[in-house]
Amino acid sequence: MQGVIDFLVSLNIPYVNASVARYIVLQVLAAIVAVAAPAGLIILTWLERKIIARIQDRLGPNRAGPFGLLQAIADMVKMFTKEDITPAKADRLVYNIAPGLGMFAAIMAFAVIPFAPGFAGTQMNVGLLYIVAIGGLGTLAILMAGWASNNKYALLGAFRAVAMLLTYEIPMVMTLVMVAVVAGSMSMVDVVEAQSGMWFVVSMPVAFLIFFLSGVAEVGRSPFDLVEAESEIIAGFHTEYSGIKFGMIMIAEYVHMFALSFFTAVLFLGGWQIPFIDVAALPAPFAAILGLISLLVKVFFFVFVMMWLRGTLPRFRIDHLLDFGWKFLVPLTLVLLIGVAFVIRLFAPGSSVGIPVAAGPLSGLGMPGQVVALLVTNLLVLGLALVVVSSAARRTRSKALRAVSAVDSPVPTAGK
Amino acid sequence: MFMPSNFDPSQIPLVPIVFWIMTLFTVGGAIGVVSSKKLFHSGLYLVLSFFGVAGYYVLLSAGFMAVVQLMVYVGAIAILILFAVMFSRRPMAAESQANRQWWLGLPLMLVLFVVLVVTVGSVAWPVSGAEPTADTVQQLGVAFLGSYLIPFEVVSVLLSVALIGAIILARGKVEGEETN
Amino acid sequence: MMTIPLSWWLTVAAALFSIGVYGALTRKNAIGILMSIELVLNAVNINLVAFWRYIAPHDISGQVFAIVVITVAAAEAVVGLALVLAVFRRRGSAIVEELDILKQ
Amino acid sequence: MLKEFEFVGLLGAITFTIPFVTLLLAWLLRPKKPNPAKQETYESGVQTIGDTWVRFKAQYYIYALIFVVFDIEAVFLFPFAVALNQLPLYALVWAIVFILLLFDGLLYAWRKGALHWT
Repeated sequence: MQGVIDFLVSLNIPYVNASVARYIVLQVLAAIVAVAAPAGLIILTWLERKIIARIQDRLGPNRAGPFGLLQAIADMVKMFTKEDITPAKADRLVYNIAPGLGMFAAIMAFAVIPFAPGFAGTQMNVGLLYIVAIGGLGTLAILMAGWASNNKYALLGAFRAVAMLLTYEIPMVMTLVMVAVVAGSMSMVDVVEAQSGMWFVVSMPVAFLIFFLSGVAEVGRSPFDLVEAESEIIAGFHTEYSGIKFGMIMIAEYVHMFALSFFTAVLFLGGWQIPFIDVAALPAPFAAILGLISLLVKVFFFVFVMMWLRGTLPRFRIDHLLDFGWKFLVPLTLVLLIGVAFVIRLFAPGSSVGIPVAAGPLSGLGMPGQVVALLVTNLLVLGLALVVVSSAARRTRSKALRAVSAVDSPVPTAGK
Repeated sequence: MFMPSNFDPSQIPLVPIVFWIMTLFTVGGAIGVVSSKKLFHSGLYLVLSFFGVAGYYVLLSAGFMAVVQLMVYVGAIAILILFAVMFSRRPMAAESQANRQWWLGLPLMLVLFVVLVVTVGSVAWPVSGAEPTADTVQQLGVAFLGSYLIPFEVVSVLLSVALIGAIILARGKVEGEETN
Repeated sequence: MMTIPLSWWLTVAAALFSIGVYGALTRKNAIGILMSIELVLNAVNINLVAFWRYIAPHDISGQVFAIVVITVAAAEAVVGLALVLAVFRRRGSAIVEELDILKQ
Repeated sequence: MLKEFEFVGLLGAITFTIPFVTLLLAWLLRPKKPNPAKQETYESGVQTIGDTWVRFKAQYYIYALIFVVFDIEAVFLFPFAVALNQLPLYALVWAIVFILLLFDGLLYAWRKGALHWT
């Protein structure tokens, strides 16, 4: 980015000094992000339809344009030209604000992503929390939409959605804390740089899985799509929306999904890093292009995984879903967080800045030791959790069995 | 072009402009909270006000506070309040939300405001020109587990007590609960 | 950055505080009162962070206090709203003036 | 600090206009023929009965409540996470106590059946 700024300054355009050039570059980057994020929808919907069709042994869209590539554009035209019905009983203002707010929240999430070495809109040192904070706006938009529609299905859908979003936000935040612990910083740029030695997906596979799972739930996609379970509550919180406002809700959902893929790639798969190649050390234009391509490959991998999940898995039931979140993921992440913090502290180098702190007892083992220790911790915690869960399940099952047999034979069999 | 030759966009008074926009959000939202007739709208105005305060924190170089404001107030407390609003009866009834003493409250509020402003104006604040250090988050962490260790632990006790108390209160069983 | 004098922040906070107090005094519904109290706590936080920024930017205490205030506000909201719900269930109303069981 | 949020502001300004542009464009393009039947609340063709804005299950509220508490916990854990390498070992023990105290609250809710979906 600095290179582009220097180039602009070197052109000697009147008025363009270093600070103007910086603003221009930032503004252009912002414009690209703000337009590209929703425009990615065109590719995403096409991909989704094609992939789901493949899974279901169909062809998918194949009429509009070559391979149906223009299908999404046809859809957009349709959305724009459909009549937009506002229910007479709706709370008009809130009803109209909600889709816009959802879209705003989804696009704003892109602000903190480092796209390539040196190409990040901001190096904000609270980047990880920013993701969570902006996600909260999306939750609010869903609640507003469901409420303002004045429709029972919409309200019920909104309640379900919000309960689910809140439930899965906690494991997500806790995995973000783990990332911050290992990277020693909350800035996304620092997180990517901390992964130059080893991607976090290798050292913390369980944290990665939890993050991705709860992320899919946050986006509200299948198998966590009971937000809009068609067969149960029509379409959930956007039952009453039609025309472009429905389109905006859809755009928000896809942008959100896109953003989640970006976050997963940046936080756990090293962002723009490529294994065995030091991207940042390459000459500037190559570094930027190669970095961006590397990031996009990872992003589309996760997009594909999400579509795959949608094509294969049935929907959760709401009580199972909430139980899974509260009774499994939350305790698991808390225990895992304690373990990760402990390992990192043991391997921490000493510091003499401010209050002098002694090095951790294992700091001599260096980076490889830390990676192995983190991996072992992750697997141990997961193993422990599975043992606990399976024993609990066995207990419940045998209790249920006993209850059944007690009903079958009211007279208990005497003695052994 | 009307631009002077030494035009520098970094000289645009961006900070005051953002300040006034955020003031519009904060104070406007606050007035909405206390004057809106529908309780649900009050809750949404409250969100607007919180959002403005988050903007203030950014201007005050407290990025962490800004994000925490968004995350805790908008993402959690506002949702909780809106849930509670939905729980109460006739949340959308457009009836006056003010009680009988509102005419007393108004002058009281104005007097309070004037007194506060006069106080603010009469004190010579020992403003220091220093810039904050870059990484406030790290400082916060060191403070919480160093000189503020006891508040830190007390906070967790407070939170778990609040959680337990609130669950006991919210779970009081009542017949005829709708199960939808 | 320091183009805004400290007194502006304090004035805005004072305005927010006064509005919050007005709301707490005059709202009928208990949830409305809680919202107004949140406004008051936000005003306090603006003051704390402004003092931190302008008077002691190297001493993080201002932000520590502000975060503790946020925590207390959250605990207050959690318990307060649960209380409102409990009262609402028993008495079928969240209007404070109608809660006069002690008078009878 | 302000520099760090500049990009957020710029992006926010652009993003803020996008919904308005979209709505305006759609407003120009779409037909506008409202009628009472169209504007009825949609309930699969059945006339809607009663008020929508009724009381709902307390369970949703309890989840929101636990969520708020854990959200605050995260606010305290992030500075701890970032400062971990600047802290002595005993500070880690205190942080673990902090986490366990809140975990305790969750366990209580669990034992009392507050997490049980009825």
